[in-house]
Amino acid sequence: MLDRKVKIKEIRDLGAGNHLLVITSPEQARLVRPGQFVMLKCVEDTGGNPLLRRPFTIFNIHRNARSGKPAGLELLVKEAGAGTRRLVMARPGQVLDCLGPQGQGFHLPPDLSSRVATACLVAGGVGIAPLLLLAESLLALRIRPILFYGGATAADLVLRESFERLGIDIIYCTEDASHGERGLVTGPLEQFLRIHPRKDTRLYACGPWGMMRGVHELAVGYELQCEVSLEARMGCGLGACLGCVVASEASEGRSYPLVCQDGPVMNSRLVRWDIAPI
Amino acid sequence: MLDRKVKIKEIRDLGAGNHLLVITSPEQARLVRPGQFVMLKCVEDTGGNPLLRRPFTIFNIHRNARSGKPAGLELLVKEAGAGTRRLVMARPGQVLDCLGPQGQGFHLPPDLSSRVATACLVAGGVGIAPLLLLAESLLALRIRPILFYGGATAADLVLRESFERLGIDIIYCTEDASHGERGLVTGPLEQFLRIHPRKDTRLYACGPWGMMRGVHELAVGYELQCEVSLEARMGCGLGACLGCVVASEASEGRSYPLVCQDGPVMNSRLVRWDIAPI
Amino acid sequence: MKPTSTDKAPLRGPRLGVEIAGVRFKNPVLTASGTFGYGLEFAPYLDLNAIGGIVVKGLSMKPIAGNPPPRVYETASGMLNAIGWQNIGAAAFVAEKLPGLANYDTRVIVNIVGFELDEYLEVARFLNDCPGVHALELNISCPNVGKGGFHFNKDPRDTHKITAEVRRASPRLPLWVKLSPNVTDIREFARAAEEAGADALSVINTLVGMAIDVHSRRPRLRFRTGGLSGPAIKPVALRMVWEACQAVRIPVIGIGGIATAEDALEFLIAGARAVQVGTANFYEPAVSERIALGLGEYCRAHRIDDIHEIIGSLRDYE
Amino acid sequence: MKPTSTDKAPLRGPRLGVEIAGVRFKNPVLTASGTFGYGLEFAPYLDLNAIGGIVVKGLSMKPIAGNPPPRVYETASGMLNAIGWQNIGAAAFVAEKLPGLANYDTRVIVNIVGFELDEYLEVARFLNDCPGVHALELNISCPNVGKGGFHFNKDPRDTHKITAEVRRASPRLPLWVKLSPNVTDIREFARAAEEAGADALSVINTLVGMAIDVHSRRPRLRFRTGGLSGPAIKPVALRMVWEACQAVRIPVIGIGGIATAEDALEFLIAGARAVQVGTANFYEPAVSERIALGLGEYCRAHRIDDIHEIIGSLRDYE
Ligand SMILES: Cc1cc2nc3c(=O)[nH]c(=O)nc-3n(C[C@H](O)[C@H](O)[C@H](O)COP(=O)(O)OP(=O)(O)OC[C@H]3O[C@@H](n4cnc5c(N)ncnc54)[C@H](O)[C@@H]3O)c2cc1C
Ligand SMILES: Cc1cc2nc3c(=O)[nH]c(=O)nc-3n(C[C@H](O)[C@H](O)[C@H](O)COP(=O)(O)OP(=O)(O)OC[C@H]3O[C@@H](n4cnc5c(N)ncnc54)[C@H](O)[C@@H]3O)c2cc1C
Ligand SMILES: Cc1cc2nc3c(=O)[nH]c(=O)nc-3n(C[C@H](O)[C@H](O)[C@H](O)COP(=O)(O)O)c2cc1C
Ligand SMILES: Cc1cc2nc3c(=O)[nH]c(=O)nc-3n(C[C@H](O)[C@H](O)[C@H](O)COP(=O)(O)O)c2cc1C
Ligand code: FES
Ligand code: FES
Repeated sequence: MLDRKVKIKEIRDLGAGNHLLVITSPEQARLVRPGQFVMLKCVEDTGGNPLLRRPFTIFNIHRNARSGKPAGLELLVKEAGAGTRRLVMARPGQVLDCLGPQGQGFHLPPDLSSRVATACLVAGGVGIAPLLLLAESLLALRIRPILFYGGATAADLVLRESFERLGIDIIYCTEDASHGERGLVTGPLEQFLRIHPRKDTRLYACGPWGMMRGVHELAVGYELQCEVSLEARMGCGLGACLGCVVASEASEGRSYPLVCQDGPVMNSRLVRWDIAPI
Repeated sequence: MLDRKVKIKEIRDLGAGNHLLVITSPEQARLVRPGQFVMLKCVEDTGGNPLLRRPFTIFNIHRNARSGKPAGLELLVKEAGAGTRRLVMARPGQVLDCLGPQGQGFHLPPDLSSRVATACLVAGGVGIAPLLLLAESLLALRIRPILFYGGATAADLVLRESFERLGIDIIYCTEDASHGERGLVTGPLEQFLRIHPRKDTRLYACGPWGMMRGVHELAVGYELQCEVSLEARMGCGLGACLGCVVASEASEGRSYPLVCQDGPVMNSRLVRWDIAPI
Repeated sequence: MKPTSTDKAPLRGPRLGVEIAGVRFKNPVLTASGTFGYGLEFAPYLDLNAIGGIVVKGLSMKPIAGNPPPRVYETASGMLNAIGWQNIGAAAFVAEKLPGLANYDTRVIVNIVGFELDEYLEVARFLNDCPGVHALELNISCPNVGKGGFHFNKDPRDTHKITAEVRRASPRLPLWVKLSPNVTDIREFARAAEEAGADALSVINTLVGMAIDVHSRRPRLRFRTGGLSGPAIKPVALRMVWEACQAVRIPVIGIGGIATAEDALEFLIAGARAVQVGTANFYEPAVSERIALGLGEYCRAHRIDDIHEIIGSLRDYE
Repeated sequence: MKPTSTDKAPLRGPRLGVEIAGVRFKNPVLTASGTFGYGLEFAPYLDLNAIGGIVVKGLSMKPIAGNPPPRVYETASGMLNAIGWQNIGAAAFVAEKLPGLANYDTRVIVNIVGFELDEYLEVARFLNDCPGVHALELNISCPNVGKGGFHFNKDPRDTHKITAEVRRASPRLPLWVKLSPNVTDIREFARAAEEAGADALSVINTLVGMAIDVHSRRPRLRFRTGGLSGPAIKPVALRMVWEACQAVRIPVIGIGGIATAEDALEFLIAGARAVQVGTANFYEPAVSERIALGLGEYCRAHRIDDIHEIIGSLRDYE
């Protein structure tokens, strides 16, 4: 809801194209809810290429070392094309246009623990981004998070320390078995659900479309609720262009909710998984 | 004639938007003749904005401090718009696409001193760029250069030391009288020509169109030869786009010579001064 | 009420107001349909009172769901879109959005769309009676729907017909006709709309374009083609605005790639009475306010008292 | 002689050769008329043997002086030009340039221009007898001359007429017709040219655009309008190539904003038999060679043996 010029405080190369981008913006940091995102571009690119801002989930709130007060945002940026390349090649001190926090985050009513005991957080690669703030909120609500974190190879499993520090259960898996179990993350998830057939488990997923679809199908199979954090190409990130839709099972007239406004987090049952939005 | 990826060695801010850009490129440096230019852009801008390369006169040959051998090029870049801004904001180490040296330089046959005793070099602002190498060549040919150097204000008279070091006569003038005489550079030039009415004087001018036109008119009035270093918007800098023409008095079919190939230095009498090329 | 040089100049600087078909705009900077939502989405980012007007997203009588995704794709200095006229319908707009817009001192123009002529007439009739709507903009040029719409901009006779009919259906409201750039000669369409009673022309809508993912070998948009907008199209838009201005006497509103005050000035100098800012709103939500301010600065710097001194002031080389 | 999958694959990798009207090109990467001079200008910067062909600057029978400057202006991801057909004339080309080009193992296509039909016919007749010319490209679409030329691309009947006449005037040479994008429906022009005997279509020439200096209030080009080229127009070009490919059976050569192997692949996937690289030559003189290499790399990475597997392979969403 705020459009601010913000300074880059730090950029940390995490390997495999991933970078942690820390920006200074106390005002925006104070407003963040888990699952929200910002729209970013370098100020000097205005009118140039890339033309449009790019969406990034807020990975963490950066806090003042002494006061502990919100001082900025931590973002996880994976190089995917020209837009992300510009951002990860920027240097500390450089100024970004930053719009946000935008969108609906995860559904976290104060009484959630009366319905949910265990939360399975499922991430693929940079899909990990919304899950740290979510895990912290769940812990605060006294719901037990378990993280299922998959990637093609060990290098894709970034920022593991942040989660390990929370002391939660984590199941890693990689397609090449370089870290954790071999295979897709839906494998261990299904195993877990089979062994713990409890209705007070809830699923939260973020990652590639196919992975989220798999988690959704498990949710349907095990009759569990599931929230997914969606991606779509965005023109504006603020509800104006109608470019970022996802096809939905919902009733007529709302068959194309906006990822930037109605999402990015949505109930997986509202999504039409046969129509990928990218 | 060479297209090379070159590194920026140094960028020196000279004030008033002017910068001295030093690039490493021994191969290109060895080929330079006074009055030639290069076409530049930052490699990472390829396909972005600015799209086209920008032309810059070779101000000086950068020499290896110990061996004295050509090591690179020194360019004077004045910020004028988006393209020059990108260049002056670049940092040492950054890589540029550099095409050149391009074009016809000044006409400097070995026997020039048999016809020319005094050379009036007339510069307006960054129009000073081609005149250092010219002055050095003239001195080597034992022709006496006198520099008439004008600008709006003192800050526009950049790199004066380079000329003062040569020990040649220099007449400065500024419109606000902040350095040297008050007024346009054509004033002192005319005075000089009036006082020294010799046919073995030759004029060399580079600067804004109106200034060069004025010098040309003096050349006509005093029946002297005059070479001007022209500017035109360039698409390619290598004779392919036919975009950089200047209107010419020459015979049919050659009524539009190319600044990049037939110039940038041309006999002022071949130019149609009523049709500005920019 | 075109201001003349005898008007009393406000102390604060140049007069930027313009008039189009009897409606006064405090400055010539409007936002383009489909790029500014229903207006209120942008209230957090700029002062809506600072701009001349808002052209809202194309409305049909019944809500339209639009095209399945992907709907947008970025190209060099531009973007492709194939939204497919998704909108909440005119009745919902009037009930839910218009009251909010009424809180602002700016003009509201409603862009109207339809698959068939009758649908256009229905929504035009409906809006004719809605206070708070200051003009209609007839979108006959949207390339992103399977049928209808676009074909009214393939032959000037069709443009004439739909303009005349909508004109009759909505007698109270000034009628702007928005033209497509995907034609051989925009002047023919400009004249057809003028003859049929259009009060102003909006020039241009998007150019039809396409992009392909070379790895999946599929179009980047599910609709295959989409409308190209943004700085990339500005030269084409400016040329067409200039041509349209030569061809008709009614005001022309310039649209296409405008992102700075300089861009807006190019269109005004070419003859546009006002401009609309489109795609730039997406990456710089406050851009329209900034452009309006920039026009004032330009006038002050060039000692221009009234923006009308600029409009249509293109000079030739000596 | 379209290669089939039974052809013996050369050991060195994918087959990139294509054939257009009986003429074989070693790869589908050509350079576009007016952006590569007479070819030899680029010999210092790339290996001319590495590209499929060179389309030389538009030639008329007599030399043409062209338009007064300024002739070019940069725009967002594009450029405007109004060169005005400056060229040395066909006879000088044949005497001075063609012998040099003959030293290279690449194809030479001559783009021809004229103010009147007769001038086109004269140059077509003249070139018909010149060895070393492999095809003619009929430019009926240049927007940058006061009269002539362009009007053959405003009505498909004119396109038909000039194509048929040039076809007769130059029976030996394959005839490519280069179409303008400044039309309502390029398919009509594509069909007209095909019916009149064109062997191939070159799609597209430049879009007509304009830019204004807001300080002097003059057009940036002395000719006022100019042709827009470069990455900015790629989406429009790609859409038109795709449309033309649906409309005709003769080969289509894709042109417009191509600057990388990916760009070229988009056009091939859309159905183009070959591509021409234009404006990119100006800022990256070796780009055409790089694109030809890039096509080979793409094929290897995607295990494609023959470029024909890519041509026209656009898929739809499931
Ligand atoms: C709500 C939301 C949150 C996101 N959070 C993160 C995050 O925390 N960290 C992160 O690294 N990435 C995140 N993304 C994805 C990120 O926005 C894209 O990777 C980025 O926009 C690609 O831009 P580009 O110019 O580098 O690549 P492009 O050149 O535009 O495209 C490169 C590839 O990325 C795909 N792509 C392009 N745009 C998007 C998009 N908007 N969403 C997804 N894929 C896209 C393209 O299809 C293409 O395959 C998020 C996306 C959304 C919608
Ligand atoms: C042969 C030649 C040698 C030159 N040498 C030098 C030099 O040594 N130092 C230096 O600072 N500049 C030099 N210039 C001018 C320099 O190339 C331009 O200032 C530059 O191209 C402007 O680019 P831009 O993107 O910054 O400005 P733009 O945004 O393109 O334009 C800003 C202003 O500069 C003018 N301009 C644009 N292109 C050119 C051009 N090609 N030539 C002249 N004016 C232009 C425009 O009309 C406009 O008023 C030379 C030009 C030529 C043709
Ligand atoms: C996402 C998007 C949606 C649009 N929707 C509409 C619309 O509903 N009605 C309309 O007349 N034009 C619509 N347009 C066209 C714009 O109003 C404008 O004419 C065009 O984008 C060119 O201007 P620009 O380059 O400034 O964006 C839309 C454009 C975009 C980018
Ligand atoms: C400076 C310039 C000169 C051109 N001259 C010609 C020409 O003589 N004949 C012609 O058919 N096309 C000419 N063209 C058009 C190009 O061949 C090509 O169709 C167009 O530029 C689009 O391709 P691009 O975007 O890759 O440049 C010219 C283009 C430019 C930029
Ligand atoms: S990104 Fe524009 S509406 Fe969602
Ligand atoms: S700049 Fe292209 S021919 Fe001179």
